[in-house]
Amino acid sequence: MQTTAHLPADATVATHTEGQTHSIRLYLLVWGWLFVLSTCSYLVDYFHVQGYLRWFLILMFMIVKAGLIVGVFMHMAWERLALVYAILVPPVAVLVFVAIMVLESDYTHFLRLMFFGPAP
Amino acid sequence: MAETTLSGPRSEHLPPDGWEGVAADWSSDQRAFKNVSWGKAMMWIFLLSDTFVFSCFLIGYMTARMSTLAPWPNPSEVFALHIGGESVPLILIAIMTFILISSSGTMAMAVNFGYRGDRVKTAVFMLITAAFGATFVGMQAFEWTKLISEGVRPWGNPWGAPQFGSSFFMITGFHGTHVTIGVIFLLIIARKVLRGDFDTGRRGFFTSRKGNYEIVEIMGLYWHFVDLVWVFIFALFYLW
Amino acid sequence: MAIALALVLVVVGSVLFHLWSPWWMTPIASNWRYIDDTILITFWITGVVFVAVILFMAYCLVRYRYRPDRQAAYEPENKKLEWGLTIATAVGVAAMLTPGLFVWNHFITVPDDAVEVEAVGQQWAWSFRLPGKDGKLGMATTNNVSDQNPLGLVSVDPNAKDDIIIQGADLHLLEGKPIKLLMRSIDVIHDFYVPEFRAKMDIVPGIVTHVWFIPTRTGTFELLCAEMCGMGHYSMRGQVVVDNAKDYQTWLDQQTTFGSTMAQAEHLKTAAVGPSQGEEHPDAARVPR
Amino acid sequence: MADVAHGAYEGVRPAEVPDVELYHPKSWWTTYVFSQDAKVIAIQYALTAMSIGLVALVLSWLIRIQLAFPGVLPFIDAHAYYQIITMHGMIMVIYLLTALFLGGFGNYLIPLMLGARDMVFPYVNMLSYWIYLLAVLVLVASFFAPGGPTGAGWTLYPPQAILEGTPGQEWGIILMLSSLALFIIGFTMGGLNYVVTVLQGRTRGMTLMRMPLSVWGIFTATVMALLAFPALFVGVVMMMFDKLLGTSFFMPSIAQMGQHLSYGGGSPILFQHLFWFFGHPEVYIVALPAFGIVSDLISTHARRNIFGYRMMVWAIVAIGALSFVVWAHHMYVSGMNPYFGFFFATSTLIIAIPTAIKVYNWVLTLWRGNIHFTVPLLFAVAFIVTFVNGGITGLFLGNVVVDVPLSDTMFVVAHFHMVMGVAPIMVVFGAIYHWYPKITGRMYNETLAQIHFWITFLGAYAIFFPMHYVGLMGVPRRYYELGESHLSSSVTLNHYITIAALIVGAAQMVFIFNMVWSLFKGKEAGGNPWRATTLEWQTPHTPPRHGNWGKELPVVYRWAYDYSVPGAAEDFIPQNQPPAPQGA
Ligand code: HEA
Ligand code: HEA
Ligand code: CUA
Ligand SMILES: [Cu+2]
Repeated sequence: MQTTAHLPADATVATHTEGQTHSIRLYLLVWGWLFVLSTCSYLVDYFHVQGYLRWFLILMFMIVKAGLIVGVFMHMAWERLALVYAILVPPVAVLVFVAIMVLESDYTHFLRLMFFGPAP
Repeated sequence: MAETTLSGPRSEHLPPDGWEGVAADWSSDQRAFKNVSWGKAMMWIFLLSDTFVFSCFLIGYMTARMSTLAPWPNPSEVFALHIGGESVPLILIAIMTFILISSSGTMAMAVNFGYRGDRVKTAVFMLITAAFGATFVGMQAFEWTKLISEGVRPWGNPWGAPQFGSSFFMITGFHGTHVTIGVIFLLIIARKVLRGDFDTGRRGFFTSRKGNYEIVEIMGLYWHFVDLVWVFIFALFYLW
Repeated sequence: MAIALALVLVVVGSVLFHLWSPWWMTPIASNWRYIDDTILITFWITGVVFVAVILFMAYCLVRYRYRPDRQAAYEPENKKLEWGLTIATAVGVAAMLTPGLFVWNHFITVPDDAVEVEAVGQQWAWSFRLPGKDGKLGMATTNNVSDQNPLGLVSVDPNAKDDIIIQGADLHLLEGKPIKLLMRSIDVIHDFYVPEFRAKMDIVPGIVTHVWFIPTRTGTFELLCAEMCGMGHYSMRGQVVVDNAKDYQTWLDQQTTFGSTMAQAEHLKTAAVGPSQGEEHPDAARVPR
Repeated sequence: MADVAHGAYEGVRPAEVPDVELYHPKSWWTTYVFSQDAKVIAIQYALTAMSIGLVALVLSWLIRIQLAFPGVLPFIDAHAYYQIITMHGMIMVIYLLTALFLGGFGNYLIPLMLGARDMVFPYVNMLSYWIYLLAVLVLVASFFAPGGPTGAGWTLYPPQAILEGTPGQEWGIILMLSSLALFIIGFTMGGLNYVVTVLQGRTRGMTLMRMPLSVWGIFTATVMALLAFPALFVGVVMMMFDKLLGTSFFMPSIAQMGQHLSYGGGSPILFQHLFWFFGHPEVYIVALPAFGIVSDLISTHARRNIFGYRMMVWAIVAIGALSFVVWAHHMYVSGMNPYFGFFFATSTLIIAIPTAIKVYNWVLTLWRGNIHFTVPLLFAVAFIVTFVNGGITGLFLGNVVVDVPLSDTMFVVAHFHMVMGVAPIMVVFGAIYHWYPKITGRMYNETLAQIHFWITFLGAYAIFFPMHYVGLMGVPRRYYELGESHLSSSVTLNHYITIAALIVGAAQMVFIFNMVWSLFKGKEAGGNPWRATTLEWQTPHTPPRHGNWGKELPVVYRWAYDYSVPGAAEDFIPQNQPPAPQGA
């Protein structure tokens, strides 16, 4: 899919002057953070943190990591909002789907416990 | 109708970003994403679609896990390795995670050097990324063999809900496929870079169009996405 | 021109057909008259709109047909008109939805005095189970299904002993008594549908679904399977008989309980099911053998 | 009104002549077969879709004959019947309508209407078609596979779909799933193209709010498809595993025909959610392009600007967005969590509002117009009638309690045929007649077209309006035969329906003949026979050549609906006509 021939080279370069030429340090920094966060979420499991705290930590680390990757590595932080919204809004539909399926699974589980659960 | 005709901004000074920026961009002519090339836009939208694919896989897994009465095998034990006598939980997965993250880092470097027009460095970093990717797939393969040898099958396993094996093989399998495809393309593009296609403006094989270093960034988008997916799998499958 | 005429014909024809054709809902036999009412409300609102929209279009087609000397009006938009129509429509929607949701709430809240009756679907036949004297249905799971125990009851469950099992025969219900119909399938998805009762619900393997209603008139009603379940789908019929108290008793007395059938089975030393089958965890993982 | 698009963004010129030259066809093969020209790909898509559509049409006759006169065709037993309805439904929805609207009209209209030379990635675009063709071939192959095609119903509900007792559970279902997977992959390639072309490939002055509604409809539908098909894809993959690997995603423990199957713990309802999360957007995917195209047909032939353009655009977008949160209205009686009923009934009926707005604006466009009764306009009117009729029956089904007695009866079948099987098909025909002169350079035969219209419109209405009442009585759908039943009185009604269906079906042959005949004998149409404003009618050549526009791309100065502008010389002003010196 190499395709941007029709774009005058200057346009392309101009395009990315903001996006691309920030220092390597930033990458190393983010890289480091991702390591730290991954380690943290690993430790959550290692020390058998349980219950809501576990969920909170795991999801938090997950979101932050995702944010870093999308924001910095994928340069979304430097894209114009028009693109940012176009990409970030549709997944709301997925969230609805997830919410519904959580309720649905609970209901199924409830029915199964009630009717097929441990016999009296 | 006059109100529907906002004029496109000039290339030199794009309109201010923020809400009015969004409005201006979307209502301008020719393109909605002002400084985004066709290839990049396409990759972004493809990734959006792919997001839905992986989301649905994870939703399926979640539903199976939440609605079964059978006990769900505890990942942190299932994926533990015996190192020097005592077993370390999830260790292999942790290492895989670090490897994939590193590959993302190197990929970012590659992109960066690409735009500095540094042919060799770009190619080298892409090859390193590919190497990391290959390692990841290798370890995934090891993981699979380990589980299979312990009697985990897509249709059942010794410890509980059969959906455990099903979801595991399906989700990691699909992710692994994405990684593999990524590796292949990394190699192809690295070769092009090294050969200097993008400096000499050599024509592509099929499309016969010229490429430029931006393809490296597009490749990067894909690769980082693969990493992103793993972040979710790691949290939702292994740590739940 | 011709098209305008055609539209008028379509409208008139549709209305006449609606009013005079003999094909209409079957006479209701349950407490769900509310559902019929909601249908009628919807018919009225939507019918009026349909007629209005089409006739207005017909008028436009005649009134504004091509004339060389005329020029169409140039009017990109008309905020007032557009918003007015939008709001009118919203009102129409609300008028249909609100009663609907109330009835739905009624539909999903089962009264406490409802008696539980079980309907079991399998390719392609119906079986039923009544709670028996103790008024409780015993546990049953697909894993226990066998020739002696076609509905897969859990024999260790005391409640199961006196359950009454009806196979290959009609289900009898007592007139005027609220029924909570529990539905279980041992193979694929089916759907319990008696047009006269209006109520309908899928029967999904792996869970137990339910629906409730009060039979309001005696008679024999056809039970149809309304969810695609394979080649015999269309032939998966049954009968539901609504009796008055007397007939119901006489029918009830002729039925045999699960306990007695099991006893015979034991006696014949062919008991295939026992407490030993881990049937407490029907859903537990089973590595195929 | 008009406004010069000043300060266009220099950095972004759409593909210029040299770029197009790169993949300019050089041989017969690259001109007609492996062409990368969107227009050729469009025609390939359309012809393939219609051919397979004809198969589905013939299948529908068999369905009708069986329902009205059970057993007159000895080769239709229950086994065959279920295979017939399944293939009929699946082909019509996916392989005919989706492919025809997006792959066919999308490819042809998007670049032309936006003043682009082609899709942004012609090569990928070409691949898209060939993969689609492969998908169709796999589908056709299942007809000849041992055991025949699958008979699980187009909704493919497990467990039934992959078990004994359902026709085609040996090979049919596997081929069906593979074909769907292929279709999705192929479609994604095309879809990305359409979306990016609309977003990034427009000509100077072409703002989103100046795009013809056809493009808006196709664009929104494509975006929806890109987000909805993944759910189907995942469902397909999981079911494939359940079938081939013995996993239990959708399979609880089952005792079938006296033996225990080695499944356990899965949830059949999960598949239904996945399927309908795709399925409902899908039905709008085949509706929105129709909405868009019909708007242009009405506006052009009524010589009047489309009424409330911006409202129309927002309605399309709103419908597209909303349709991702209504899917479970197909599952009211599926045994899902009953409280969902409240949420989904509400969201479902809310969709009726933007849809209603569109209907009103179509009618209001005719109002105070100057209407030419051309065949495209007639079909547009037919669309409105059938769509309103089908739409309001949708409101019955959307209102959860009302759906309880009607679900899975012929009422549902009548609903979706009226709204999907007839209305959009009317638009398909209208559109084909409308653009035929541009595509071929020749005019169709008016008389034949009129015959085709009258039979198809009145006939199709006569088929499906009475069918609602069959459902109202309580006759379930997917019934091979009603047999002895207290609902038997519906049989007489079925006779009429079937006769109507056969007549309508026959009328389609007139259409096909007309298309072929006019191709050679039709009279020259000229560049802009309808005196339309949109860009595709302003091309230097008819039919347009590769690259669409000669050396210079058109520049757009106004919206797509400048018909009967007061004081203008003509009763239409093309989008690319510069405003008169001191403002028109
Ligand atoms: C093009 C395809 C298409 C379209 C546009 C629609 C539109 C709608 N559909 Fe339909 N539907 C299908 C295709 C479509 N449907 C298919 C294929 C199935 C069956 C799948 C299967 O099971 O095999 C189905 C099934 C189906 C069901 C499930 C039935 C069941 O299985 O039990 C439901 C339930 O809510 C439903 C509802 C609706 C609603 C509310 C709309 C609304 O969008 C309609 C909105 C339109 C109008 C309302 C008319 C115009 C408005 C006016 C004229 C203004 C006046 C209106 C008011 C006063 C409110 N549809
Ligand atoms: C776009 C979708 C579409 C279309 C056009 C049709 C067209 C027709 N359908 Fe179909 N049908 C479905 C989608 C469609 N159907 C679906 C999804 C199902 C559900 C399957 C299931 O239950 O699993 C179904 C099921 C179904 C049933 C129910 C079977 C059952 O449940 O027992 C019946 C019964 O009468 C029927 C009849 C017809 C008839 C008589 C026609 C037509 O004859 C109507 C009259 C003809 C036209 C309006 C012209 C059509 C034109 C074309 C198709 C273009 C072909 C190409 C060229 C002409 C070049 N269909
Ligand atoms: Cu049982 Cu259909
Ligand atoms: Cu729907």
